[in-house]
Amino acid sequence: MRKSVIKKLVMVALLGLIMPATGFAADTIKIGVAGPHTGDLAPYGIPTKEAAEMVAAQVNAAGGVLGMQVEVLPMDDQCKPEIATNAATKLVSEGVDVVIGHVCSGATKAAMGIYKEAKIIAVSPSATNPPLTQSGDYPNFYRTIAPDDDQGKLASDFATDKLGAKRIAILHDKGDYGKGFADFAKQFIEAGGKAEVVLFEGVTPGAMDYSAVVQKVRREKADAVIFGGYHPEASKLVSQMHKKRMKIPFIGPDGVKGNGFLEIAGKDAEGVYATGPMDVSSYAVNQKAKADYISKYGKEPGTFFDQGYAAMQVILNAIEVAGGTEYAALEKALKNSYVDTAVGKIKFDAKGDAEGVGFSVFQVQDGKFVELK
Amino acid sequence: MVDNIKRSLLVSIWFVFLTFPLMVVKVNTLKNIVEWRWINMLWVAIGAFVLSIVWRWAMERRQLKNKKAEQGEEESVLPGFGQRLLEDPKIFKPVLIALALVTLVFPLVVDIYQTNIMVLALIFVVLGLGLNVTVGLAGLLDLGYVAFFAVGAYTYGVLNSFFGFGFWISLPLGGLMGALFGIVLGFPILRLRGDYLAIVTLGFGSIAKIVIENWEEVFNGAKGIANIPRPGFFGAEMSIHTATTYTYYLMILMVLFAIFITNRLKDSRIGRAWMALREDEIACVAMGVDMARTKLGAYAFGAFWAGLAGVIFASRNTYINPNSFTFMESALVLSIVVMGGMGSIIGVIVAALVLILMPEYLRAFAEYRMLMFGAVMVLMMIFRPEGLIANVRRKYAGRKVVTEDANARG
Amino acid sequence: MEYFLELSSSGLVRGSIYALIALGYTMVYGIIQLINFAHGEIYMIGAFVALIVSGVLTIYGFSGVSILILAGLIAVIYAAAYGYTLEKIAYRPLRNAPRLSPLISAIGMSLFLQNYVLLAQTPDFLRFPALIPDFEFMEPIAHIMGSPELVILVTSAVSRVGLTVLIKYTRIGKAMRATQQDMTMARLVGVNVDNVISMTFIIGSVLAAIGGVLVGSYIGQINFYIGFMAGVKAFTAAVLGGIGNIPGAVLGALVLGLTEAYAAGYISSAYEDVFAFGVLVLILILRPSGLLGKAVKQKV
Amino acid sequence: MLELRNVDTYYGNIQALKSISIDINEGEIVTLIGANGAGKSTTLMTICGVTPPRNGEIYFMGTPIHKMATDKIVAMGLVQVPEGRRIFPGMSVLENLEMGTFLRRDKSEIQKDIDYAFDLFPILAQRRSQLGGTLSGGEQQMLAISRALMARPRVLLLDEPSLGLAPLIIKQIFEIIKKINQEQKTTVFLVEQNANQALKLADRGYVMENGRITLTDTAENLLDNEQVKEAYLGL
Repeated sequence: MRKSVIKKLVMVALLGLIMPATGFAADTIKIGVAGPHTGDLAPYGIPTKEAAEMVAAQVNAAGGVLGMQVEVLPMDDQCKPEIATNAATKLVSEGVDVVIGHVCSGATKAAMGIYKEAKIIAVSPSATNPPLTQSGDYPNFYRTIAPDDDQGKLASDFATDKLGAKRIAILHDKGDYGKGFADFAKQFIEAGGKAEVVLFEGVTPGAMDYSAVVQKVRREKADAVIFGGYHPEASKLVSQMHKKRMKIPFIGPDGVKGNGFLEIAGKDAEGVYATGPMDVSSYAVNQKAKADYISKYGKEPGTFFDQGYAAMQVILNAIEVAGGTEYAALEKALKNSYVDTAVGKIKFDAKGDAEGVGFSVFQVQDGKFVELK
Repeated sequence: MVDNIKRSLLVSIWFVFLTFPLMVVKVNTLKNIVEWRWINMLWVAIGAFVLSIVWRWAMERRQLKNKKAEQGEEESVLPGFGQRLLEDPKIFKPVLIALALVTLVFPLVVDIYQTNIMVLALIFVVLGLGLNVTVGLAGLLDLGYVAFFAVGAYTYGVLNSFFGFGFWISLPLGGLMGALFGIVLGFPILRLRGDYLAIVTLGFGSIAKIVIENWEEVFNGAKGIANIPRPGFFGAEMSIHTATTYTYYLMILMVLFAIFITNRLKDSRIGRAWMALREDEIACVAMGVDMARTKLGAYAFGAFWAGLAGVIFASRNTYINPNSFTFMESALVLSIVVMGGMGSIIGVIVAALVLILMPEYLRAFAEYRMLMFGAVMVLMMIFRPEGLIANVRRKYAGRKVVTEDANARG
Repeated sequence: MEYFLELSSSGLVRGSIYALIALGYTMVYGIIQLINFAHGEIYMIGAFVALIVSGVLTIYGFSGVSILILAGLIAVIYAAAYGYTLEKIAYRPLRNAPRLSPLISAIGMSLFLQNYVLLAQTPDFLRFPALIPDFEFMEPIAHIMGSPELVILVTSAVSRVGLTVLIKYTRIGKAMRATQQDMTMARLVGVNVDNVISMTFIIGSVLAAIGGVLVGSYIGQINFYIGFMAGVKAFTAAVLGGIGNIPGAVLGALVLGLTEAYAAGYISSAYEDVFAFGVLVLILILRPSGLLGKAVKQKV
Repeated sequence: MLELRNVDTYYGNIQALKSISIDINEGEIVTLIGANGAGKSTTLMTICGVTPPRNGEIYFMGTPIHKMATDKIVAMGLVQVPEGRRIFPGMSVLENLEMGTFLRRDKSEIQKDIDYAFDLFPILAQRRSQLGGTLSGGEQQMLAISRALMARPRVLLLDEPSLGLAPLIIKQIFEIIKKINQEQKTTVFLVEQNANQALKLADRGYVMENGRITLTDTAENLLDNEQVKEAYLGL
């Protein structure tokens, strides 16, 4: 019994080797959009999906790209590696030409190998983990957002140079994004030698409150807090710092800089700093994208909307420039032609990071994030 | 009939009331307007009305069935397809052969996606079979089973990234590590019973995740461990497609192996001790069964399979992070065991395939999938508590449980 | 010393909320030996209803305390209705089923309710208005304990006293105790056990909803997922104190809250859950039936 | 007054009662004797609706009660003192008595009845605030009977009141039962293994074997019946 199975196995292995690569459908351009669309992380994935669908609808109404209609295939990965590989193989077997995603860095890492082998380019709106581009493991990976190390450096420089902080508490949400950012901030502060990291600690997302850790920040006499994580935890922290009558500056990453934070933190948001992609709200493309979204959904777009929108734009542009969806041509197009997108005028460098996307520091003033020059 | 409609109308009104604030009202704090979604109210009203009628009809049927079962008429009325399938060799053999054939050619006729999710489903089959030992046979409710799964996955991940261990060395090590942790975690909770056990194991599950998350030096924390190699085949270079197909056959072998072992064990000395433990712990100890060893054995054995499955899981994803090891996964595996029919091997397999594959094929309903998943769990318990495919021995065991319960209350 | 006080205050606040939820677990468990996994979801729904009601009222020009009272009241009514319906649908048909069936049903219901709220409302976090006003007199010690914390402690304590009175002296309370001690005998003295069980779910849900409204107002944000972790913790608290035992649940909740606060404050907040569950394991090893639980009589 | 007609009761698929018929008239003391496991307790639980019959009818004062919920049956005046007393262990003696009045609303009368119970069993008055679980077996039996009396039963169903008690206490309890029957005009249905005592107390008796009623007669005749003597009286 077992022998024959092994024999068959070998046969199968051989068969698999000579099987042809996935075929392409010619009449439409299929773009997979992978990210968390259900579950508790859905708020980070759905705006990108909505952005991609909006762009596709507009492009299709205008006749499509190269005369072909654009089809968006949303695929849920719940930010879990095992579901992400399912989603990735599903997209591959449905013959997508390009993928927008994934949203979480972890899910992205799990999925990239599959795209790499299928020679599919993936453009993530939000996976900021540096090794994704810097390790060289994922040559088919691009992102319309800058990596965490840029941000960590900016945040720590801002805290030490502009705010003059000497004792800095760094908190994070233990997630790959938040922890990554916090790690870089710590590294740069320690390297800079201008300030001391007096507290470096993770908080548990979903914990009932953070008052104990806030008290700890007070005890360490920190004069600034740098937080790595997303806006729900950030607003919880800020609001509890206010409740405990603490008035030290709070600096968050781009996961904080968004309307979600302003809405949830309300009055407590006032004065909070956040690093984030440079202010592009004066860009016509960005303004139009937002206006379109608001007229369609009746609310402000969510996190990573701009980046998702931009990812869709660079992809469609590259397809147009390359005259098709052939891998090498697309790669060349992505790396060589500047595109006007919702996050500014960008093209990609050799590693896949976007050039032209940079970070600035923002501060909440009168209920709005204002870029500090 | 009129009465039925009247009552359904009342139910419908009740649900309209119940869902009103959440379904109809939506406050937009940004624009300071209230969105009244009256149409939802209509849907709720209609839905609740129809469901109420169906519900009552199903309840009546259930009662009728129970009554018949009580009177011992079950056999004559409904031997059950599952039952026949297991007992009648005329049906059993061809079905088995057909099944074997489908299993063998499956990855050759479908695309990589299907194979890939089937591998995941098979991993959960093994997990289900493992937990089936702990919960189904020995009756030890474990809500933190995923911890052992994580132990397996991280054994491979860590050994590979630090020492370059390959899949084939890590596989048994992962299983052993799982079993080891099963024993270690089993010790403090030997004395606990029932629901206490549930909450403590749930705690262990969470602790495992937190430790992985925070112990960066070893587990790489939330960043996870990337570039884990897929299973090798004498050093042959394989494309993902081939590797997936290969993993698929590997999983089939493993499932067969798990079935073989658990089946043998079920009829062994220790297997009977487990079942005795499940039925009545005190009597069991009085009969001279070493409770500590038996319980630890059940834990270790269940955890062993979780460890093995974890190694394959890591190699399939090539990347692991703590997100894959949450309470949801524990609940999922437990649902597989319970829905499959406690103690029933075929039931567990079917349930694992249904529960893992259903969400994949219902991607169209992605948004509603978890909602339906929850509803199915409730409905299954109410209308088909014996699981999808009842254990062959279950007829006897089931009654035993009922009367015992009656005694305990009465 | 001040730091210790600060942590104690934060632990007590947390513990008070856990206590409100844990009471529901422990009462239900005491009567029908069921871990009502969906109980955390009732807490979440209570918070959501309060949020929606206060949103609507704000838009229609109500203000201040009137919103707090109305929103709280409606939230409590709805939570009670959900608790009642939950029992009728998911647990009553399983009254005589093997132990695991209602547990699975409860896990299913928990998933269902989470996703129901997610779909009916939103997966995003929502801002919960600060319904509790700031009192002047708390200002000097606001860094240790502010007004919302005080209100939480007081409300939780008052609710607990109310529950104790209800259970000790009212007809329904006596019926509940009788049912818990001997269900068949309770029926034989004329207690309608079905009603008592429904009532238990209703009372537990009311307490959970009070907790939900308080937490929402204190933390300032809610989403559909807040019930799960709170529920697990509250259940841990109930087991810690000896499940089925009402004073035990309160004690367990306070112990758990303080443990978490001290662990976060003196060791690391990244590991606070490890300590929470660690204390549970430790206590169960030393006292397998919880802090105040009586040794379980085993029927042979 | 209470009438069982061809009642079948099942536990799962095990038939515990096999077409039994029993009649009890107002004011009588009727006893049901039989060996362990004959189905005596099941008969009482079936009457009270705890284990409802699958077939057959039960009438109480002309009303069919075999489909009623237990609390409704109790409200009609059928009150049981179950096997093993089943005192609420976490409640005081007084609270246990108050549980007996659960369905009554007449506050002033309740106090009188509680005093009457303390009259019957003075020891209970002494123990009034002690927890039920801490009482001795005899005290528990007294409390159980008193608790049942609190509901002002029309028919008092007693399940093995003598079980596990010292002979002196058994005697005392049986005297009280007689007293209740005479003073309160309460009909009594007494289930007993202790056939000798029971038949001496009762007006009529039924003999139960393996879920069937095998014999019925006046208590005197049954005491003289050879079969009964041999099987249940140990003579």
